[in-house]
Amino acid sequence: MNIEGGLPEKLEWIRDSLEFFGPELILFTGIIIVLCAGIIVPSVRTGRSHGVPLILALVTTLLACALSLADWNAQGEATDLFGGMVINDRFSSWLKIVCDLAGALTLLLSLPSSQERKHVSEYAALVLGVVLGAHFLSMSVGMVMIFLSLELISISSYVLAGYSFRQAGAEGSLKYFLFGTASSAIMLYGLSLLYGLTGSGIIASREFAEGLMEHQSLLLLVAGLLALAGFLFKMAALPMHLWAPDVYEAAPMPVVALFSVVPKLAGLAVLTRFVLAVTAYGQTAFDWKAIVGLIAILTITAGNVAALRQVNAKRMMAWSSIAHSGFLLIGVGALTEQSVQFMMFYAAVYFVANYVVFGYLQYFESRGLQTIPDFAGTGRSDPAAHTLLLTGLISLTGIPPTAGFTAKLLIFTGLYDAYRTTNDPFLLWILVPGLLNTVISLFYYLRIPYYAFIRDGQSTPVKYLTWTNFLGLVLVLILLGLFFRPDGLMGWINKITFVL
Amino acid sequence: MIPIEHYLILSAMLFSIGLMVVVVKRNAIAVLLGLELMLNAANINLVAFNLAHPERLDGQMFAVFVIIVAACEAAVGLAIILRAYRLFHTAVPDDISTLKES
Amino acid sequence: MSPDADIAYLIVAASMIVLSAPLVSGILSALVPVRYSWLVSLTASFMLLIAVVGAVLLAWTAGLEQTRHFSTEWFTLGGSTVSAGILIDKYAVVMVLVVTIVSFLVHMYSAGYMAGDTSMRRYFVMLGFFTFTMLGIVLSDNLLILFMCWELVGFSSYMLIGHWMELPSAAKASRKAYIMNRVGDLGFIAGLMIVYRNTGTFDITMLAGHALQGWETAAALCFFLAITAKSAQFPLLTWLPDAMAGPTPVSALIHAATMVAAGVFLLARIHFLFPPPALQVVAAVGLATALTGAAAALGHFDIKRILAYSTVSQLGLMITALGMGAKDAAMLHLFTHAFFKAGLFLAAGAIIHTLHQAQMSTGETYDVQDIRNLGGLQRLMPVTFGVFLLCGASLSGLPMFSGFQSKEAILSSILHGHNTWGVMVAALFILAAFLTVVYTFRLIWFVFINNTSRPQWTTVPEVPFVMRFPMIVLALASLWWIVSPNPLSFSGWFMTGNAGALSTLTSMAVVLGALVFAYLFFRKKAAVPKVADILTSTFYLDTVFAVLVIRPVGHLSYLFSRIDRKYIDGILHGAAYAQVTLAHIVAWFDKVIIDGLVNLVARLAAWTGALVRTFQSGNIHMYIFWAGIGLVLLTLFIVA
Amino acid sequence: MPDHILTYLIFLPVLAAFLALFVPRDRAMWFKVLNLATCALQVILVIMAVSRYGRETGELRLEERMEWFSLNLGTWGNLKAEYFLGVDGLSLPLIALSAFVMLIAAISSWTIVKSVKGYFILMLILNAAIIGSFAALDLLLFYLFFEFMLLPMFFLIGIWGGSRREYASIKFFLYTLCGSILILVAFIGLYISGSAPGDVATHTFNIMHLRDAGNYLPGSVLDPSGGWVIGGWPARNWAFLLLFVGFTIKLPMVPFHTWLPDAHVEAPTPVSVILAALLLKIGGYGLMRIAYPLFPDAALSLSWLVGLFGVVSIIYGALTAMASKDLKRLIAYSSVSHMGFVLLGMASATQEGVTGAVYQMVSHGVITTMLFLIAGVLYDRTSDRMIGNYSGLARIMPIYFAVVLIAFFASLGLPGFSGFIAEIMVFLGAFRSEVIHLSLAIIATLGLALGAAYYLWTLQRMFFGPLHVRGAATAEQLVDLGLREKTMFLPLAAITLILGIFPQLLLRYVDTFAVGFVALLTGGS
Amino acid sequence: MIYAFYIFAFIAVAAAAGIVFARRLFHAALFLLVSFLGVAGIYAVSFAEWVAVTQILVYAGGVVVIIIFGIMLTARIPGRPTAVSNSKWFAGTLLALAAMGFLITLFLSESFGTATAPPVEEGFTLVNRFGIVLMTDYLLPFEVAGLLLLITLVGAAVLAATRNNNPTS
Repeated sequence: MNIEGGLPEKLEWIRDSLEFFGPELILFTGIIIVLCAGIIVPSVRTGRSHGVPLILALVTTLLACALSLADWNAQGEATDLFGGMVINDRFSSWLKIVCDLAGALTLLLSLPSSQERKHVSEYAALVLGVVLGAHFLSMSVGMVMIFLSLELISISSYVLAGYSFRQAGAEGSLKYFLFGTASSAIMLYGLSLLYGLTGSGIIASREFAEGLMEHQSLLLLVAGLLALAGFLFKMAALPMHLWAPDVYEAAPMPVVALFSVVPKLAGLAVLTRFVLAVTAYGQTAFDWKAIVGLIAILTITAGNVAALRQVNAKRMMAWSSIAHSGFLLIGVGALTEQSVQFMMFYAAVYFVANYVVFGYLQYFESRGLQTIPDFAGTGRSDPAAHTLLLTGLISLTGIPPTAGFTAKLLIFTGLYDAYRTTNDPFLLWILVPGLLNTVISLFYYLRIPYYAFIRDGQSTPVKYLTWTNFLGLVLVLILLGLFFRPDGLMGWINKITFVL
Repeated sequence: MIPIEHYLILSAMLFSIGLMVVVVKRNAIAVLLGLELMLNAANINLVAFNLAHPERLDGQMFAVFVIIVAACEAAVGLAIILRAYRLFHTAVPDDISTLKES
Repeated sequence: MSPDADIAYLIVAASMIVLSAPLVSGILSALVPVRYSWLVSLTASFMLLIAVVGAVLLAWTAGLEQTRHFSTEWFTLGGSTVSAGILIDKYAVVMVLVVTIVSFLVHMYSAGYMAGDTSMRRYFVMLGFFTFTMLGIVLSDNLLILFMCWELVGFSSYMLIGHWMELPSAAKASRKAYIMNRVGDLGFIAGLMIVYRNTGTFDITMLAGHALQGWETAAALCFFLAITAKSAQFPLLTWLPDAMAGPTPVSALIHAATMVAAGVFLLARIHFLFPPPALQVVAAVGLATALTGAAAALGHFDIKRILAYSTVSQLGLMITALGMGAKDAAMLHLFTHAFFKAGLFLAAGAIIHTLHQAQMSTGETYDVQDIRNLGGLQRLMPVTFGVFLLCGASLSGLPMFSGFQSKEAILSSILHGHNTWGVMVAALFILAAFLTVVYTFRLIWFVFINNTSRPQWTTVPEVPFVMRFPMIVLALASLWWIVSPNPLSFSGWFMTGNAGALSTLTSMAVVLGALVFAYLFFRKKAAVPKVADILTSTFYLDTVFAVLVIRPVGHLSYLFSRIDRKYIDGILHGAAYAQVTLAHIVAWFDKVIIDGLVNLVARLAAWTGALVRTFQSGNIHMYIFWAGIGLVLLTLFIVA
Repeated sequence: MPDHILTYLIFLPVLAAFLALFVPRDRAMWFKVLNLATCALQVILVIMAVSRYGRETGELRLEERMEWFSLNLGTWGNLKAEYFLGVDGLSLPLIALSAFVMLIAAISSWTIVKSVKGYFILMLILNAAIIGSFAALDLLLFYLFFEFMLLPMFFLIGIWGGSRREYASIKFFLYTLCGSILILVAFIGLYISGSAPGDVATHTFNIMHLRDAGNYLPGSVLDPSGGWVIGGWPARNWAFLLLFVGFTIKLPMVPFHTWLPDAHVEAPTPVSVILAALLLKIGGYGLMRIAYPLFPDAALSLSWLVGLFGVVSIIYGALTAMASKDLKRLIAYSSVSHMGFVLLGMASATQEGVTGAVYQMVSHGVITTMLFLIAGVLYDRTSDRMIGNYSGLARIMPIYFAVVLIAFFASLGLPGFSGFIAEIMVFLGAFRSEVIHLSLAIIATLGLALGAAYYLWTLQRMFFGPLHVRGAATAEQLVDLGLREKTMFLPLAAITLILGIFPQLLLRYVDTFAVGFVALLTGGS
Repeated sequence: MIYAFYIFAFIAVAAAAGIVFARRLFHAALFLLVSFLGVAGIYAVSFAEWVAVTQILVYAGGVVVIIIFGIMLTARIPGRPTAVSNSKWFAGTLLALAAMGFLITLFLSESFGTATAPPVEEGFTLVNRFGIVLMTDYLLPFEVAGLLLLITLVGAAVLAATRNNNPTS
């Protein structure tokens, strides 16, 4: 092969690729700026104007979001960049938008509690790091990129998990680190085997698919599962979910909110691409959809039943987020174009509802309510906050009149539709317990309102017009609006033409 | 040339040993050692497979990046372990389990 | 307009008066304020008087010859419409007369009897309401409305039996009566449904045309179940004696004259629905009831119970007649029976009332209804005695009394067929008549003649006029002339035909013989010294009678009363207990099994949750270990 | 306001609830008056609606229809949901009943003291949800209102309930949510296989469209002509079964009824009134509006099952009522028994039966309101509902006794009260129906005797006999009805009486509906 | 050369096994170092000089040193044994044997291509080619790796810099 031969056009497409990297570049510069702000501005170091880095990071995420939006509108079809290392399509743009908004909300949530937090600028930088890693991960199809961006997210998360500088935080990040490294090693092993089997480091490439065609063996299955393990770890899905409860319990609330959305969605994106790749246009010997479906249903069930008896609110939400990653996986299990679109819708709704809940959990935590029994009787004194929280929880459950219902309806519709087209009874077997799980989930979701409203307890009245209530109200209105008029958002999502 | 299967068997051994170390050793640093072993096993795979597909250097590239990442992980991991050690006066995760199902 | 048309107007108007007057009386009594509750008796009696006038007008205009039918649309079901209307024929007219007159008299009597009762208003409300619904039964042309009124009379009888709520006996009796009737009503409903299923209509006049293909006997027996309950036929008769816990005028009106006769009336009205086999069942039941009732009446000592049993047996006779197809005769007996039995009850009520007063003055307590405590009242209460005597005579069917004529009518029409079945029935019928005479005589003997008089009874007064007047009217109404001018023949304004001399003579002989026997027997039993020696001459006769008749009858009566008390009630109670226990079992099932399943599901979920959470040991090594194991298991599962 | 009368009916309470948000929480009287005014206004609106409706029609009136949203499902058409309201002979009486009962409940809520604001806001929301679910003709809209009832009810029982309120509320919620999930599954299947007339691409929730078999995609899951077969059984039967179970949990039907007694016993009086009088009706309404018309074939082939469960409910409910010691629990079980008649009438698939079923729903709505108010009266006085603790009350509370008499005898189907008409019609239908066996009807008649038994026994134990009061209560507490209570009872008694004597007043509306219903069933088979 | 492979392989595995059985943590780290070197040797004999060099530099020179620092820091506290105790032998061996047997059987059942040396044009060494590929095809991963290092730096700094005045709070 001739090396100089390829060189000019390689430089050519590198230059072309760069213009699709607006959001990522913004985030990168954001990280630098925030760090420099932390170093240069003395008042940040002394902790007096702690808000500054957060505001800067917030602006950065919003800019990134705007840019992602821009190239959402710009490009219609998928374009692969950097020699196919990454793909930029509407699928990834959508996830980028959601992740940016999630990052922004996280920073917003961390504003009130930032004064008792040290190293605010590093904190902001790490949050941006997570978001940036999510950006890369949602785009990447090259194994190297997958691995690197996954590690980018992981390493930032390890540090963030311990950001409440307490014993619990240290323990959480330690566990997170050990588990995460192990799972990434496992994934790496799987990826290496896949590379060996196909001879291509890019899962979207043609020779990857051909290589799969040649080796439809058990080893391929094992390799795929090992690789899958890493993604499942990011999504906190079975069997790689074990870290989630402990870490969630340990981490500060905004970080937990971030964990429950951004790495999950990024992992979901890469998992979707991966499953689509290994199914190799449906010619594979193994029913990867069924595997994902199985994992999904196990995850849903495990998450829901385990959440039933939780005492700590954060821990309960951890299990709930596990269950929800199961619901998201259903979209992958069906793996039709609609189902992926519905999955995106679900992701958006889940993101909003989750932030409502975590926002209020932080609000109540600041008032000293840690465990669920602490909430007893607080609903009487603070009905506004609790009603908004209740709406968020109901949306997570999936009951009208909240968008959660629409999202679940659509997810199951997608499944049903897949069942209709590919007459695969397995999908039906996912459908039924999936629906039953909704009932189970209601129990723990309603426990906080139950304690707050029905159980008696002493509580002091508080004023309604708070910053949190305003934020919550906005998000709740979004949830309600998405129930009453989902067609706007859905029509938008319909533009996602999902190909590798 | 050495058949690729031999590389693979070697990597499998290292991987399993690493896994064993991870599970068996109580000290966090020892666990870290095991993890490093597992990463190495993956690297061996990559390099070996690159022999099978020699026209591009993907495998070796990948291996290099893995090494870098491994270094990063080691750094952060040790930092974390040291924090935990400072707070708990032990580096044995089993003694550090305040977070568990109530 | 044609004369027929305005006759029709008159008839409808009259029947409207008849129907509305009692209802108005009930409503008025409800509206009267508590302080003026004495007003109630006046208004109520007055409205009933109007009703009587209306009834007379109705009888005069409608006459007995042709049947008239007026109906209007009530509601529509899909295509078909359910109509409501009045059907007036001979029986309806007769019943209207009976009901209004007796009801009026009882109202009047109650004015005295219930004076000073705290809940007098409720009493009169219910009395008026009862009369209204009873007239509804009589006049309605439509089985559905008839059934509605049928249940409503049950309701008002429930309220009136339980009028004295403080008495547990009253409460129990009322509930028992209502539930037994309800059981009968199930039969009625079933019958209704069968009729509707096959004909699609409730209108009695239209039913005559249709045929219930294959369902005749079933429908007939269903209806007959209802009749059995309402008219206290065997075996559903035990509620009637208990119902005597209610005020005596109520017993007179409802449980002697009218309501219990409703069954007989219904049977006469839908007689055409009854095929021969069903009719034989009817006759058999009727006879059984007649004998049981009569024998039981012989065994009892409570005056009202005895009368109640006699009512039962008389109703049995009517049913028997209907079973033998003698509609007119049965209705005639109903007509006569209403008057003399009401008279008997009112007289008994008078005695009870008076003696209660006496007890209040002297403050001693004994059961005034127990005939063994009574005796020698004929001097103290001559009017009552006279009334009792006349009505009793009519009941036992002495010649010159209406009872004689109606029974003779029945007997003759039973024998009309000249077949063995008829003869058998007739024989038993005669036995029943015989027993009737005996217990009636016994009753009168014990209450009035047999002298165990107490000293303080010299103060016992005769009842006031307002109570005396109805008794006298009823006594006169139990004479022959209300049936026909000829004291020995039943063919009069109501029905024609003449009994064979044979039947007339037999009945006469039976009655008189029974009378003589009873006299001799009870005279001795009463141990009146100065007649003892006369008895010695007929000693053997006495013993023979005693051995051959009295003892068996005594035992039989005892046995029958035992059967009533123990077995039939026992069965009912047993059923009730069984029901309640079943209910408890069901409740337990409810609590344990069904809730249990739900809780089981919950526990299952909790258990799985615990299982999942056991992996959360907080131990990172184990996390990694389990993750690895999980992956391996997943692989194995997929491969396998 | 020519044609939006239903919208006004539904959203008036919502508006009121919104206003109530801004009333300071210590102004108890304001909330009560607001609620009362809202309900009164609704009654007026209902009267207007009835007058608009006219009498002669069988089909929908007062329709309001606009597109809600339509989602693009990519290659697979798009999903269309409508804001579609309308009333016919079935829903009009029920809406009228709802408005009326809500008014009564508003009066009866006067005694609420605990956190009044939340209570009345929840009541108003519940009100809107109930009327909405009676008026909605779009499956998704219906489901929205249907679910919307759960949470207010949950909190109304859970916060203002009695001693075991937590258990009761959770149980209620569990049951009804399971039911609604089953219903949801069927709905998904329906809109997946149904389509708007004309364009196949549009998947609709419109009940009226899903009614006729022509609108189903050929070969789709629930296609009436050649739908799928799952587990050796037509998918349509499965779907019908799902709907059946889902709605009969609400009805409630044995064996899905055990939430009812607990919920009733624990709930405060107005809430249990609404629960019994209206929420149970939504189960029957759902069966008649959705399950039967959309699956006539399955309904006919399974009507033996429906009838069987109906009869079982009748007998079982009556027996259990007989065994229960708590007055309110007894009444609750009597509801189970009475709603069994609705099932039986429906199952008979005859003119009489269907009419009777609807009639029974309305009349039970009125009568059970009286019954629960009666239990509430006693509970307000002495906070003790044990039957065994009372005796001879008739002497000291004569008016109360009169009311109890009316209510009990109306409930056990005494002629002259609405219950009698309903039950007799159900029996007429059951006896002449071809689809269910005669024996069912005959067994069902036993229910009447049992009903008489437990009511009369209760009367005898509580009101007859010598007066004494056991337990915590004292005879001094037992004062007779006050003016407010009389004003609650009077209209109720009047209505059951009027409906019992002049059934045509209601049949005028129900009859035409029943004609169409039966035609749909028998035509659909 | 073939023997070299097996020798190195033996060294790597033996050293790895040594880690398992090492009593003291410090020895384990040294075993790791040996194992790394063995692996590096394997790279060297299979046409991956660059990787081998990186391995030696980064792992042997970097990681192991860090780890040993870590061991020192955690061992320095008096009264605490530096001996590393083992637990869950059964679980560990079970998992390890399961994984090993599984993988090896699978590997033996599968056929991979034959190993061939990567082609090199004249005038270029493998390292040149490596560099060019790194700067063109792998430009993005290269940058991301830099970013990763930055983040690591920040994170490690944060973790190291915080002195906790009150551990329990």
